[in-house]
Amino acid sequence: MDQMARDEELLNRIGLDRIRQNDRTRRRRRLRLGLVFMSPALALVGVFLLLPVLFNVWLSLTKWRKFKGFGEWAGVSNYERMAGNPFFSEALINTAIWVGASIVFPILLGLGLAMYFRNLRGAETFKNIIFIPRILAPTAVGVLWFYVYAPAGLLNRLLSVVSGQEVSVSWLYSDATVTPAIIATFVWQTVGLVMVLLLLGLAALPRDPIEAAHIDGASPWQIFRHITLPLLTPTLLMVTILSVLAGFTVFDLLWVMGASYPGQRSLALAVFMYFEAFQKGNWAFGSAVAVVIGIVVLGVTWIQTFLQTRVDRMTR
Amino acid sequence: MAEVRVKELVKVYGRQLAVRGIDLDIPDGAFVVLVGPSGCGKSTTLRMIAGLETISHGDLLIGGKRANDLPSRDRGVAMVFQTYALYPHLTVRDNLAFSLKLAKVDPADIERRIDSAIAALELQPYLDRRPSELSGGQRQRVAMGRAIVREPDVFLFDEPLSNLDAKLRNQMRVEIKKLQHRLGVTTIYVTHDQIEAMTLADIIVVMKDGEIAQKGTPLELFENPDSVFVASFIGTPQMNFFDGVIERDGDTFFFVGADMRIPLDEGRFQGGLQPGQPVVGGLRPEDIIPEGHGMQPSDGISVTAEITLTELLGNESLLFARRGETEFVARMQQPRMVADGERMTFHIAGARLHLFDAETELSLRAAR
Amino acid sequence: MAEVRVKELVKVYGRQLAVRGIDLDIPDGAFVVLVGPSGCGKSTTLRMIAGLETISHGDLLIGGKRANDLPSRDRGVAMVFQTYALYPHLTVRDNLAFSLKLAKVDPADIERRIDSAIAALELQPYLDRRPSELSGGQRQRVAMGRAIVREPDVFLFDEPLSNLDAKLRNQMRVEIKKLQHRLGVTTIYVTHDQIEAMTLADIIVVMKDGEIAQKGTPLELFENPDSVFVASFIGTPQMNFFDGVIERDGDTFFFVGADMRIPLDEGRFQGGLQPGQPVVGGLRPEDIIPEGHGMQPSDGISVTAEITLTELLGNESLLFARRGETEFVARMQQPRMVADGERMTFHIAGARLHLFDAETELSLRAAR
Amino acid sequence: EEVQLFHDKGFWSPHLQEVAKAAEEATGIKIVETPYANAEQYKAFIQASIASGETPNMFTWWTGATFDELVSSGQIAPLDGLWEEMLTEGGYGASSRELFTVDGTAYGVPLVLARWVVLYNKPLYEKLGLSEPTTWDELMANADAIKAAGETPFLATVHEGWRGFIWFQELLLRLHPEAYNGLNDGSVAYDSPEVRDVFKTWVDMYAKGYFSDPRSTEEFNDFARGAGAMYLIGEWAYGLVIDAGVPADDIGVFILPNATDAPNAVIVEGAPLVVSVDGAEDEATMKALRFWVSAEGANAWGAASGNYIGNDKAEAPNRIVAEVNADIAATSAKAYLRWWEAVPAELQGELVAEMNRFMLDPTMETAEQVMETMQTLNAAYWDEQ
Amino acid sequence: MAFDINTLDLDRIARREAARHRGSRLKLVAAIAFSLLWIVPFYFLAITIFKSSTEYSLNPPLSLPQGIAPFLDNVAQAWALGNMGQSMMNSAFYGSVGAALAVFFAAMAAFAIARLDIPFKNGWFMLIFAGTVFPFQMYLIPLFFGYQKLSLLNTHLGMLLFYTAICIPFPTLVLRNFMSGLSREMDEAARMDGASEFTVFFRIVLPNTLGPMTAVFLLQFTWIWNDMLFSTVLGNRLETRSIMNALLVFQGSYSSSGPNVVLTAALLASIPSILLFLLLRKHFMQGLQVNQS
Ligand SMILES: Nc1ncnc2c1ncn2[C@@H]1O[C@H](COP(=O)(O)OP(=O)(O)OP(=O)(O)O)[C@@H](O)[C@H]1O
Ligand SMILES: Nc1ncnc2c1ncn2[C@@H]1O[C@H](COP(=O)(O)OP(=O)(O)OP(=O)(O)O)[C@@H](O)[C@H]1O
Ligand SMILES: [Mg+2]
Ligand SMILES: [Mg+2]
Repeated sequence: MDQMARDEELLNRIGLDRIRQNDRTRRRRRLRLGLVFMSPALALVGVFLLLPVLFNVWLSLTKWRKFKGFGEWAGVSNYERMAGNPFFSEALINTAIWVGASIVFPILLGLGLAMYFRNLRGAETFKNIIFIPRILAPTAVGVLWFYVYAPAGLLNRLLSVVSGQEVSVSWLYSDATVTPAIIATFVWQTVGLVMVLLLLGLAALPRDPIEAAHIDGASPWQIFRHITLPLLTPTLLMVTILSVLAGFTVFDLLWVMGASYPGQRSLALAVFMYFEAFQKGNWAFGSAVAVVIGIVVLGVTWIQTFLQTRVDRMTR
Repeated sequence: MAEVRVKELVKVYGRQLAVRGIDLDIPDGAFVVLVGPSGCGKSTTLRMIAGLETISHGDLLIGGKRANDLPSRDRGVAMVFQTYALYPHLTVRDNLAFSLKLAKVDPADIERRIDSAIAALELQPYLDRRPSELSGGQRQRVAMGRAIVREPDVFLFDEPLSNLDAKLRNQMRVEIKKLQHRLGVTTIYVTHDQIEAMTLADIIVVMKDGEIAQKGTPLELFENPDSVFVASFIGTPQMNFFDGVIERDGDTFFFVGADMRIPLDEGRFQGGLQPGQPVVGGLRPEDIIPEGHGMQPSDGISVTAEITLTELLGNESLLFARRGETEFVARMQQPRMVADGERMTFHIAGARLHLFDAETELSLRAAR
Repeated sequence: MAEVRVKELVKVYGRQLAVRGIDLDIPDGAFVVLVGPSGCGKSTTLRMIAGLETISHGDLLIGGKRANDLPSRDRGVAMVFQTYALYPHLTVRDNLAFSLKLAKVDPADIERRIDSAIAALELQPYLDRRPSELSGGQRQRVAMGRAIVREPDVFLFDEPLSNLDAKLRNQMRVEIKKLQHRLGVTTIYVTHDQIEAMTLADIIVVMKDGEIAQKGTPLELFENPDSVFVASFIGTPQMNFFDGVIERDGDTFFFVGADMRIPLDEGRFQGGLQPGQPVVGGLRPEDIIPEGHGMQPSDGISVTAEITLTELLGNESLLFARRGETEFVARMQQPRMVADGERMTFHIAGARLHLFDAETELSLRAAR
Repeated sequence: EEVQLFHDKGFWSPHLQEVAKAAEEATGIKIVETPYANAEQYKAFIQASIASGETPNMFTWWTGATFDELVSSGQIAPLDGLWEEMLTEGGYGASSRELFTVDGTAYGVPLVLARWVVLYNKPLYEKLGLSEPTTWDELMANADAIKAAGETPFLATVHEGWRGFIWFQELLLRLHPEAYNGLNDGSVAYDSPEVRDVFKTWVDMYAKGYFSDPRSTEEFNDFARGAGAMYLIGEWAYGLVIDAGVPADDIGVFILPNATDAPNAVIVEGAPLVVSVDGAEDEATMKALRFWVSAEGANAWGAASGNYIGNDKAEAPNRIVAEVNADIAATSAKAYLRWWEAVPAELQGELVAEMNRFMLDPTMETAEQVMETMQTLNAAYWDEQ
Repeated sequence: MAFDINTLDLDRIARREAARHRGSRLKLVAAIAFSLLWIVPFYFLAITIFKSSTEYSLNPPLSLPQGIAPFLDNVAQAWALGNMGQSMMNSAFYGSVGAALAVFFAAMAAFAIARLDIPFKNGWFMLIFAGTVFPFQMYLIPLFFGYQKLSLLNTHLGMLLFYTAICIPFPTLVLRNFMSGLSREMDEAARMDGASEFTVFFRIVLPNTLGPMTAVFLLQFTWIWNDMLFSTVLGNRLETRSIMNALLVFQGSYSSSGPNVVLTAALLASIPSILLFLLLRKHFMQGLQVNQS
C-alpha cells in the first residue's frame, strides 16, 4: 500500500505522460523498422493469398454469367443451392468419412509403429522405408496405386494367388470400395510422417518420469498407459490436427485415382468444388463450396488451438 | 530398512568400463554419499542399485537378498532424481499416490501415508497443483515425498539438489539430513559437490574413473586423504600443493620445496620416508596462518609472502599470496583490510602437512 | 576510463516501476557491484547504463557527458552477459574481431588488440574454435575478451559467473578481479550472489525493489548493515535473528529475547534506545562461539543449547542448535565431532549484537 | 510472324507442330500451338479470357450447345466469307458448314471432322467367315458368332471418365432415331420409354457377354491384344490403334447399321477452329486459317494425324477415312451431332458419369437408378432455363 | 585389491547383454515383414519400369522382367511424350527459386517479429500465417481469374510469385519459433558492438538460422515440386507446365502407352525428391522437428 502511494507520487513527479509519449515514439520507430523487414512477406502473402480469399468470399455471393463474368449480386443463393444438391451432401458425408479415417488409421498405425520402432536397434532402414512414400508427390503415388488397384492389377493378382481363385474386384470403380481403397493409399503415404512425428515426440519425452515410474513399480504397459500416453498428448493432438487438415483438403490423390470412378465429383468436397468450378463452369457456386470448406477448416483449427492450450497447461 | 552390500560391481557399456569393481558395505540406516568428478560412474553405480541399469558383473544384496535380477519395483528402493522426474500431467497428490495405486495399496492406507509425507514436507498448500505450477524447491519436496510414501528400505538420491539455487540448496540439504535422521532409512546419495558430501554423509565414498578412491567418514577424508586426488577434491578452497623432496638432517626428516624447509614428524608417515624422495606436500589454507590472526601452531615455520589478492568473506578472508615462484592461498580469521602487494608473515602448521609420493600421488601417511 | 554518474534513474514498464530512482557516483576505475534478490532491478539498471533499455527518467553521465540518448556503441561501454551471448557461428577470433571490424579499425590494430586480449585470457589454443566447442569457463573468457578488445571506458557485467559450476566460479572470480586491477577500467557488476559481491567489490550496492537499500564497502556492509534486509542478505550462513525488547536496568540497556538478556553498549546505537521498544536482535554465527572453540568474547553472556544437526565443512562446522523455542546457527572453528542432542555452551559476543527496529526493520545503530 | 493456336488436344501436339511446319514453309506464318492439359482447364481459360475481353486470336472449341454459347459472347468472328471461298473453291460440303453455324452464320472451320464408326478385327472376321453387317440383326449375329468362338465382340470402357456415352448414343440413334435430338433439347426425358429401351438392349448385350471389361485403362492396347473384336470409336482412333501395334491392314471399318428402317445415319464429331473478332482483323491469323482449310493444309494435317477435316480436294488421310467417305457417299447417310457436344455443357459430365456407372454394373436395376438420376439432373437444368 | 578388473571376460558379458536383447531380434523379423508389405508397391514399380508394354500385359504384375532393356525405351517414351525435360526444368525453377525467396522473406519477417520488439508482434504474425490457414480451394478461382486479368496466367513469373507467396507462412512460423529461441543477448551484444539492425540480421541472426532455413527450404521445395493443383490451374501451357502437371497430362492422354511407361514417368518425376530426401535426410527430419514446435 505504502509502496503504491510512493510510486504514485514518484510517477507524478517525473511525469508519466512524458514517459508514455517517449515510449510511443519509440514504438512507432520500431514498427517502421519492422515493416521494412516484413514488407516482402506481407506484400506477397497479402496479394496472392489473403486477397484471393476475400475475393473468393465475394465471388460466392455473386452470380456468374457465362462469358460475361461475375458481378451480379446473388446473395446467399449459391449456398442455398448447395443444400439441394445431392452430390454436395454425398461429398460432405464422404469428406467426413475421409477425415475420420485419416485420424484413426494413420494415428493408430503410426503410434503402434512408433512404439515398436522406438527402441529397436537398426530400425532406421524400416523407418525410412515407411517414410519415403510421404516424400513422393500425391500425383505420382496416385498413378502408382491406380495400377495397383487396376482390374488386372497388382492387388487383384495377389489376392488371386492367395485365395487360389480368380479375383477381379473393381477397387476404384465401385461405390463400396473406392473410398476405402483411396484411404488405404492415403494411409500408406501418410503413416510414415505420423510415425516420424510421434517418434520425435517420444524422443522428446523426458526419460526420467518413465524411469521413476519403473521404480515406482509400473509394468511396461502401465508406463505406456499412465505416463507415456498422457505425456505424448500434445504431439498426438498436433498429429491429429495435421491429419484432419490433410484429410479435408486432399485432392491430388482423389483426382488421380478417382479419375474413372463415375461418382468422382462426390468423393470429397475438394473434388466437388473443382468439378463445379472448373468442369462445369459454375464459378460462383464453386466459390461458395470453397468458402464452406474454409469455414470447416478454420473451425477445426480453432478447436485445435483451444485444445492445445488446455493440453499444454496440463502437461507442461 | 535394510543394509546394502555391493560386491565387485562392474558396468560395461560395449567394451567400455564405466564402473570398475565397486565394493561397498552399507549398514542399515547409514547415509552414504558417492562423490566424484563428472563421469566417474556415480550415477551408473546408483542406477545399477536402482535396477535402471543391468549389472554387468558382481553382486548386489539388499537386506541380505541377492537383487541383481530383481526388477526395480521388487527391490524396495525409492529414488529421487536430479530433474525430480515428477509426472507432469498429475497433481502433486496423484504424483504421490501413483506408486501406491499401482501396488494396490488400500485407499485408506494411501490416504494415511500421503498425509504423513505431506505433513513432513509441508506440501499441504500445493496438493492440487501440477508440477509446472511449483517452484524448484517445491518440486524437489514432492520428489522426496514420492520416495517417502513408498516406505522403502533404501533411498537413492542422484544429485537431488543440483538444480536449486545456492540458498535453497543449503536449506534443502539440512532438510534432507533431518528427514533421514528421523526416518532412519538406509540412504545412498550421489553428488559432485564436496560440501554436500561433507555435510550429509555418515560415510563418504570418493570415486574416480569408476573406482573407489577412498571411503570413510567426512573427517577422516578431510584430515587424512589417501591421495592427491582426494585431498584436492575435499575442502574449499583447495589444498595448496608444493613440489619438493624429503631431506634428512640427523634424526629429523624435512620437507624441502617451494623455498621452505619443514620439519616432519616421522611417526605420521608409516609409508616410510626416503631421503631424496620426490614428494608433493599439501597444506590446507587454514594451516597457513597469517600472523596475528589465529593461534600460532606449536611446530612449523614462518614465511613471508606478498599478497596478490584478497577475497573478503565477512567473517574471514582468503589471502592469495606469492612467494618467489610459489603461489598459495591462506585463510585469515577475524579479517582486516589487506592491501594488494602487502608483505605478510604466515605461520605454517608443519604438523598438518600432508605428504604424497610425487609419482603415485598416494599419501605417505599409511603403507598401502 | 571514465567515471559514471547516475541521477534519479527510473525505469517504468507500462505503469510498473522497475527502478525507482537510483543515485550512484562511481569514480574512475572503481569496481561497483550491484547485488540484490531476483527482480530487484539490477539488470534493468545495468541495461539502462548499457543503452539496451531506454531511460524513463533521470540522468546518466559517462565521463561527464550526458549519455541518456546516445546509442550503446557511442557510450564507450562493453558488456559481458550472463549467457555470454557469443556469436555461435563465428570462431573465437572472429567473435573478438566483430566489433572492431564494424568500427573499421585498422587490421593491424585489430590484430594487436586481439593478441593482447588473448594473452591476458590465455585463449591462444581456442582461437579457431567456435563457441560450441568451448567449455563454460572458456566461453566466459571469450566473452570477457570481446569486452576487452573494445578498450571501453566502462565494463558492465550481468551475472557473468552464474552459469559456471562452483569450482570454476571461484576461479573466474579471482581472474576477473585480477584483470580489473590490471586494466583499471571502471566496472559495474551485477550479481545476486553475496559472496561474489563481497569478494569483488570496492563498493557494494545492495538493491531491493528497485531502490538502493545500502551502499558501502564490503566490510561496512558486513559489519554495519542498515537493515534486517541487508543483514540477512550479506554473510553465509545467514545472521541469526531474535525477536526481543529493550530493557533498562539502571544505566545499562539490555536486549531481552529468546531467553537471553544481553547487555548493550549504548554508544553504538545512536538511534537512541527506548526501554520497552520491540526490536530484532541479530547475531552472526561466528559471534556465537562454542566453548573451547575460539576466543571467549570479553563482554557478553553464555548460554547452553541442544545441538540438532551438525554440518561438517572440514576446517569448521556449522552447529544447528535449539534453546527452548529459539533455533540458531553457530560456527565452530577447529571442529570436533558433535553428536546430535548434545548440550553445549556457547559464548555470545554481545558487543557484536545488531539491533533493528522491529517495525521498520532499520538498524538502531545510526539515526536515519 | 507468329500466330498462337490454343487447344486442349495435347495428344495432337506433335501432329499440329507438323502442320505448323508446313504452314511456315507455305506462308511464312509461324503457328505456335499451345496445348492445355485438360479440357476443363482449357474451357476455364477461354471463358475467363473472354470474360475479361482478351479473347485469344485463334483457338479450338466444341460444336453443339457450347458452341452456341461461345458465339453468343459476341467475341467470335463470323467466317461466312471464308466459307464462301471454301464451298466454291474447296472440296467442302454444305453439310459440314452446318456443324459450325449459329443462326445461319458460320463461326468456325473444322479442326477435325470425325465420323463415329466401328473399327474391327479383320483377320478374326475372316477366320469366322463374317462380313461387315448391314443390318442390326446381322450385327447381333456377328456378335454371337464371335462370342461363340470364345472372343469378345465389343470393346467399351469407362476409362478417363468420358466414354460412357458412346454406346448410349449409338443405341439410341439406331433404335430410336426420332428421340435422338429431342434428348438434347429437353423434350425427351432420360427416363422415357425410348431411353429405357436403349438400356434394356444394352443390359441384354452385356448379359450376353458382348462387351469387354469396362474397367480397362488401355483401350487401344486392348484392341491390339484382341480383347474385343469391334471397337466403336471416332475414326481418329485409327492412328492410335496402329501405334498400339495393330497392323494397318488388319483393321476394317463399318458404320453401325440401324435397327429400324429409318434413313441411314452417322454420328459426327466436329471440333471447330474459331477466330476472335480481333483475330479476324489480324492478317497473319487469317492467313494461317486459310492455310489450314486449304488442300495443302488438310493434307499436312491428315498425313500427320490421320484426321479428316471435310476437304475432299485433299487426299483422304488414310484408308479408313477413304472407306468411310465412300460408305457415306453410297448410303447418303445423314450426319448427327455427337451426344457429347449436343448435350448442354452443364449436364455433360454428370450424365456421362451416370452412364459410366451403368457400364460398371450393367443391370436393369442400376439402369433404373441411372435413368432416374439423369432425368432429375436433366429436368432441373431445363427448369432453370 | 582382491578383485582384478582385467580378469573380467568382457565378451561373456557382452553375450549376456545381447541375450537380453534377443527379444529384439524377433521384433526385427516382424519389422522386416511389415516393411515388406510397405515395399510391395515400390517393388511393383521397380519391376514394371523394366517391362515392355506387351511384356506387361502378358505376364503377372509381380513377375520379374525378362531384361532391363525396355527400361530405356520406357524412359525415352515417357521423356519425349510427357515433355518431361522441360517440365522438370520448370519445376526445378519454381521449386528452388520460389522456396529460396520464400524462406528468405520469411526469415526477414520472422526477424522483425521475433527479435525487433515491434508492437503487435502477434498480429503481424497472424496476418502472415493466415496465408495458410485457409484451404487451397479458396485460392483457386480468384487466383485463376486474377491471373488472367493480370496476364500472369501461364507465365513463369506468375507461377513463381504464387509459389513464393504460398511458401512464406510456414517458414515464417518455423523461423519465428527458432529465432525466438536464439539468445536475445546475442543481438544485444552485437548492437553494443556497433551493429545496425541490418547487420544484426545479416551477420548475426541469419548465419545462425541456416540449419532450420535449409530444413524448411527442403520441405518447401518438395512441396512445390509435388504440387499438382496450382500448377494445373495457373500454369497449363507447355512452357510453364510443372512436372506433376505433366505427369497428370501424361497419365490422361497417353495411358494407352501402358502402365510401364506411365509408371516410368511417375518414377522420373519422383526421383529428385527421393534423392533429396536420401541425401539430406537429416535436414528433412530437422524440418519435421521444427514443424512440431
Ligand atoms: N548409456 C551409456 N552408454 C555408454 N556409456 C555410458 C552410458 N551411460 C554412462 N556412460 C559412461 O559411463 C561413465 C560414467 O557415467 P555416469 O553417468 O555414471 O557418471 P557420473 O559420475 O554420474 O557423472 P555426472 O556427475 O556427470 O553425472 C561416463 O564415462 C559415461 O560416458
Ligand atoms: N521488459 C519488461 N517488461 C516489463 N517488466 C519488466 C521487463 N523487464 C523487467 N521487468 C520487471 O522489472 C523488474 C526488475 O527486473 P530485473 O531484470 O532488472 O531484475 P534483476 O534484479 O536483474 O533480477 P534477476 O536477478 O532475476 O536477474 C522485475 O520485476 C521485472 O519483472
Ligand atoms: Mg550422474
Ligand atoms: Mg538480471
